[in-house]
Amino acid sequence: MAQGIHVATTINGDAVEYVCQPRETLLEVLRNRLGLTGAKEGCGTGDCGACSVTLDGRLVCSCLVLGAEAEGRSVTTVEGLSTNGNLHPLQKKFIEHAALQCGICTPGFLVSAKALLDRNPDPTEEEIRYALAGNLCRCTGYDKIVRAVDAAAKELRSKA
Amino acid sequence: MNHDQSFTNQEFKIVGTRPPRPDGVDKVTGRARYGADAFAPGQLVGLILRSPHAHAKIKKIDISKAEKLPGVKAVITSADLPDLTKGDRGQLDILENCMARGRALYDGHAVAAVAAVDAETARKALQLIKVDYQVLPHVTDVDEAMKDNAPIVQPHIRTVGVNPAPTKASNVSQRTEFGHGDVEAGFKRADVIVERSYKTEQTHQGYIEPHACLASVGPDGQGELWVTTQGHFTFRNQCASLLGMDVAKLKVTSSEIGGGFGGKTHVWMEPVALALSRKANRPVKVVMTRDEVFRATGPTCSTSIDVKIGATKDGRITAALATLRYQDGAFPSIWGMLGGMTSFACYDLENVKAIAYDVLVNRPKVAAYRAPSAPMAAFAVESTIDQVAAEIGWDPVDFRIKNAAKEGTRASYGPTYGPIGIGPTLLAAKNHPHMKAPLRKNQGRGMACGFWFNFGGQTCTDLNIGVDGTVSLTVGTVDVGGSRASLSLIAAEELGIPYEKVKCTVADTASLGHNDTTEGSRGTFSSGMATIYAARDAIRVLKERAAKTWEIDVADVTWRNGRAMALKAEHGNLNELTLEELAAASPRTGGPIAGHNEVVADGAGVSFATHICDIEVDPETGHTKVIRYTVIQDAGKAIHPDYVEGQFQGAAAQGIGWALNEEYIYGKDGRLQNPGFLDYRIPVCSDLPFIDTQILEIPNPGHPYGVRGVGETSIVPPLAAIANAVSNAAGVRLTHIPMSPPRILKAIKNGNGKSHAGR
Amino acid sequence: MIEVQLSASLREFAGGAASVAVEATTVRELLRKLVERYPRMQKRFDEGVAVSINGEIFRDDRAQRIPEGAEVYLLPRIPGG
Amino acid sequence: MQYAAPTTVKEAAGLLAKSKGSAFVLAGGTDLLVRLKSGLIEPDLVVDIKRIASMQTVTKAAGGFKIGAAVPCAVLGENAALKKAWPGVVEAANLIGSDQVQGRCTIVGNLCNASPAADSVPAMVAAGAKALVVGPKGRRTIAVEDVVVGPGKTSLKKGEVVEAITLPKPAPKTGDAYLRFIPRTEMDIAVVSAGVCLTLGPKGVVKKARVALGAVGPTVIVVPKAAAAIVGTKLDDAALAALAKACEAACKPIDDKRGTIEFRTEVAGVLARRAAKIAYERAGG
Repeated sequence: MAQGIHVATTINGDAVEYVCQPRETLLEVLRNRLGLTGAKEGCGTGDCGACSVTLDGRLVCSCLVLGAEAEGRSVTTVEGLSTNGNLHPLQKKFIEHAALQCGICTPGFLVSAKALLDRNPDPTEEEIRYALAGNLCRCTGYDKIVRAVDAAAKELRSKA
Repeated sequence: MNHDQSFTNQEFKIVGTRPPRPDGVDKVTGRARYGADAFAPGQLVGLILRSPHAHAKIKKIDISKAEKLPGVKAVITSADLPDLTKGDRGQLDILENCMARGRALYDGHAVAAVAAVDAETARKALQLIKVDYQVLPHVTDVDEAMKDNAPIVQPHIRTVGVNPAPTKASNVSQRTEFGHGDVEAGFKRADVIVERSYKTEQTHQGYIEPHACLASVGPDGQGELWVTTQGHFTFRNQCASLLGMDVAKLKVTSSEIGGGFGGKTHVWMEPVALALSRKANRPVKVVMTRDEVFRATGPTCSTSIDVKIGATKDGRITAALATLRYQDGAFPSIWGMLGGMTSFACYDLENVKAIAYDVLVNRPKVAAYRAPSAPMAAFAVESTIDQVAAEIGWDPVDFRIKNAAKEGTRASYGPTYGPIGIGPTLLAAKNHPHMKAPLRKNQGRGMACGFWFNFGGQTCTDLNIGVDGTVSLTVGTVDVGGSRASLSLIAAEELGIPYEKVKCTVADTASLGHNDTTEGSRGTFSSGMATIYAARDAIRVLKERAAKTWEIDVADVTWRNGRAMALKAEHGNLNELTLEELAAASPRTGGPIAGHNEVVADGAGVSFATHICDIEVDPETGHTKVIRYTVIQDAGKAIHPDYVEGQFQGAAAQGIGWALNEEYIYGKDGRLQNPGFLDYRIPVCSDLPFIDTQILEIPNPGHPYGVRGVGETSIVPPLAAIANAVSNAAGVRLTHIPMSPPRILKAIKNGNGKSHAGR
Repeated sequence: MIEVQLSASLREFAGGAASVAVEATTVRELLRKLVERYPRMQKRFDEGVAVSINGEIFRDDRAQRIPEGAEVYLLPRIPGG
Repeated sequence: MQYAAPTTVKEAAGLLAKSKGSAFVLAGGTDLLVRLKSGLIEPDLVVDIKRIASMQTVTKAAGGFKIGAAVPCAVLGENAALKKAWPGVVEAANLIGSDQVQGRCTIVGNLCNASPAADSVPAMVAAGAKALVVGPKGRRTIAVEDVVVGPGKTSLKKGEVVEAITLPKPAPKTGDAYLRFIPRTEMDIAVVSAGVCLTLGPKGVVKKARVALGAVGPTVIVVPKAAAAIVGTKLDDAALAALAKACEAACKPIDDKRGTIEFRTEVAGVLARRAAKIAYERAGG
């Protein structure tokens, strides 16, 4: 077996160290080595977005990032969305608007939606739909998800 | 069962509101645990080796090298899953689908499995298993499979339902027939007859969560299974019987489920995981890749259907005939029969006949997919209905209204309907603003109806009242889309307490009596029914405790708004007792207060929907865009309207994907060419508009609140509604699903089929 | 006495008859008497059968009472998604 | 498998040159990791180039633009000057995959993956982009269309790596555009695509043009006859029809799960026509 690689990185603001195999993806490291199972594997090929996280602030599929690549970077997962005990407005609106049914895609949608609102606080419906096109949902037809993101954007703007 | 028939015009205080779901926070924070999110001390990684051939004899499997690899703890083949089915062919088919027995019947069929200390070792072990295949001729197309010279998939199959009974093996497992009247006579009376053939390609449920489980079996024969499933009690029974375990000694816990849509009603690799664990004597976690999910689990049928419908100029259908050919994959089933039963269920027909064939091919075993078999039949029938309407110059909605089934209509599958919702959904469609909205160039409007049976089944519910008066509701039906919220609403309604006081939990198989799988839109219908009776059972106890406290006759006690009240004037001095007070006193009035109910929740009402959609077609490329979509469906009674709408919207979206771009593509070699979300194209967010919904409430006499299942029906109309819209937009009739751009462009070029545009 | 309508897939076991008269007051009694008369029906019943009584489909409740003169229809048991 | 993350181009080329067995360059990884996962490749060495500073920048010089091999496509979309100069190339780059993929994928990776359906390649070819190749024998510059020699095959020699892509400073009155056909609105691989770049002379007459088609042959196809069909015209309907006809004639597609020969051929002409119109408008015509 190939030699393990030591990685020092930051996850959800905390300094984290781990040893992973060269082949191991960031998603596998998060789920199997660090117990952060919020990111899900729906496809393993970057087509479903269920494993979405941000890497140095950029939205990525953690199934298409090697664990070794996280060295010295900063990773944010769905577990990092709530701050000091409070749900992020996106999380609140997803519940209020019944924007989830089975919920397996929800963590990925929340991370993607946050990345969208961070760079575009006032997106149109079309901008929301295209920004979320990398996240597959098979339950909702996306209707209530788009409404929830729009509602969260409004709330965030009103606070800003 | 007999219900208090006062269900009509019931006044509800809590049912019908839209509170947040109890599992919401867990699911937006990543805390909710799904199939792949479990861990057990010492757990191993299980991987499955699958056949690359569509059809092959397995001459030899050499696992010796894999077994010798350091870190490998178990390697199994069918030899480790002996046949304990005592001649039950159906059970043996399930076992053989989990692990090939001497022959591989489709690309992706499991042939061996390993359990190792980590994924890398397991991966290497799979590469060390040597399988000696003798490749056999294969067939994957349903029409090809019915030909005399077709390769035979299951040599033991003799077609059932034909006289005289055949002696020769065939890929046709059964022929069934439904209907009444005399269709030939009916066609003679018709002014117009439209006869047309249709094809639909195979689609997958496409749940985002791959199958996953964590199995643990000890040498004492006791086991536990954590699994993503729609029916953990069914999984327990099936796994126990396939592995020769005692049902009571196998505890199955249903994880949060990441979508099922019928695909998680069947066992796939769970018995394999248990067998690996038994051999390794360590917990084994098996998580399928997306590739495995597509190649080896749950697709629905591809079909080939002929429909012939005759009508008089005054808009009455005189006869309807359908011949349906459904492929069930490599194992016999009844999906074609279901297509036959549902095909004409929306209409009031004097002369109707549906002949259905179930056909075997070298494809994965077909699983239920949301209103299984109905969408394809509806596509063929509703497309033909539109063409007949056009031929006689009738508006398609008016034509359907004129011929719609109603209370007292004899259904095409036999029985006579009670109160049903097809007429009201059609009227709602006729009056919907969507119908009058203007269309632009290259846009077309289509509509269609759909039917699904729905059913109930075995259900068991516990309701326990805590000392503080809060209520823990324990159910056994898996929550696939918000049922815990709906069931909490029902318990709160019955007890007369706030929704927030109820916590609903899905119990494991050791904590509650048997519950049938969450399928057939039964979750909220049947567990709702059991919850109502469990709550009423608890209220009976609460009244007894109040009577004891007051030292009066329990007959003088009533329950209203969460309180016990003494009825007679002579008791006027007695203060009401709240649930909280009775709960707090319970240790001294007879102990814990609980209600229970075990029921066979029969009486599920049939369900109907009508959909309207506008599609724009690019005539130069065949590209389609869904401009507007409206779902109208009868819910009987909407318990939590948000999640009823959610079911409507989700089902419509799946139908849209099926109609336009989703399809299994097999190569000449019989291998699946698109086992991934890149080329198996389910709709993405930017593909869809908002999906408008209209909930109709025609109460179901079979349920105390009038509830009808809502989960499945709305996947039935979209194929046809979109086909009618595309045909109206493109000016040519599309008869092959999915209507992918190459098919649409070709149809436009060939100008095939007469245009029925003009709406 | 009730007249039981048979779906086409069951008729072959009843010599092609579309319906048969049976003296029965519950679903259990009805199915038992049909098998007494047509033993080959047992296999189909084992595979799954549902009974429609006046349009309401019963899949499991064998104790369900059948009112005199009710419309009774034997159907295959239906799976769902 | 070994993983290496060198910090200089020299080091990277050295590792690749010295490696025994199969070695792969990891840029965005959106293709490489998929192939790794599916078992299509069993690398002995993966060289991650994202730690090499010079490969992570987009630089604008008098001669034009230099886009480092490790620059994610999302960054190209955020570069106003590049977008203004080569909107077609940037659009093409931004069409690759989802926002998640955009955060990782690179045009050099898109090129070296050598898929006939690569989105950015027809646009780069139309724009006259060049690839800077570094290897044991030093540096060389080749036209983008000379990098890919067949599906999955490049002309790069062992130890060679594409360091950057260069785009010239567009001549006055130049416009480019790229269109692809996909069944959905996002997330699909191009079934057929067309890149057009044209430069106008006086009175809006097309002076120079380059037309490239994707997914209709083993590599991206440059179609001089299509360019000739519009040069000297104001892109009137007859010229557009001739352009489409020339494109259809140049197609050598296959039937596969994504499309048919018939469909690809037909739509190639349609897309080239539509792309030409956009490019013409952008050129100020």
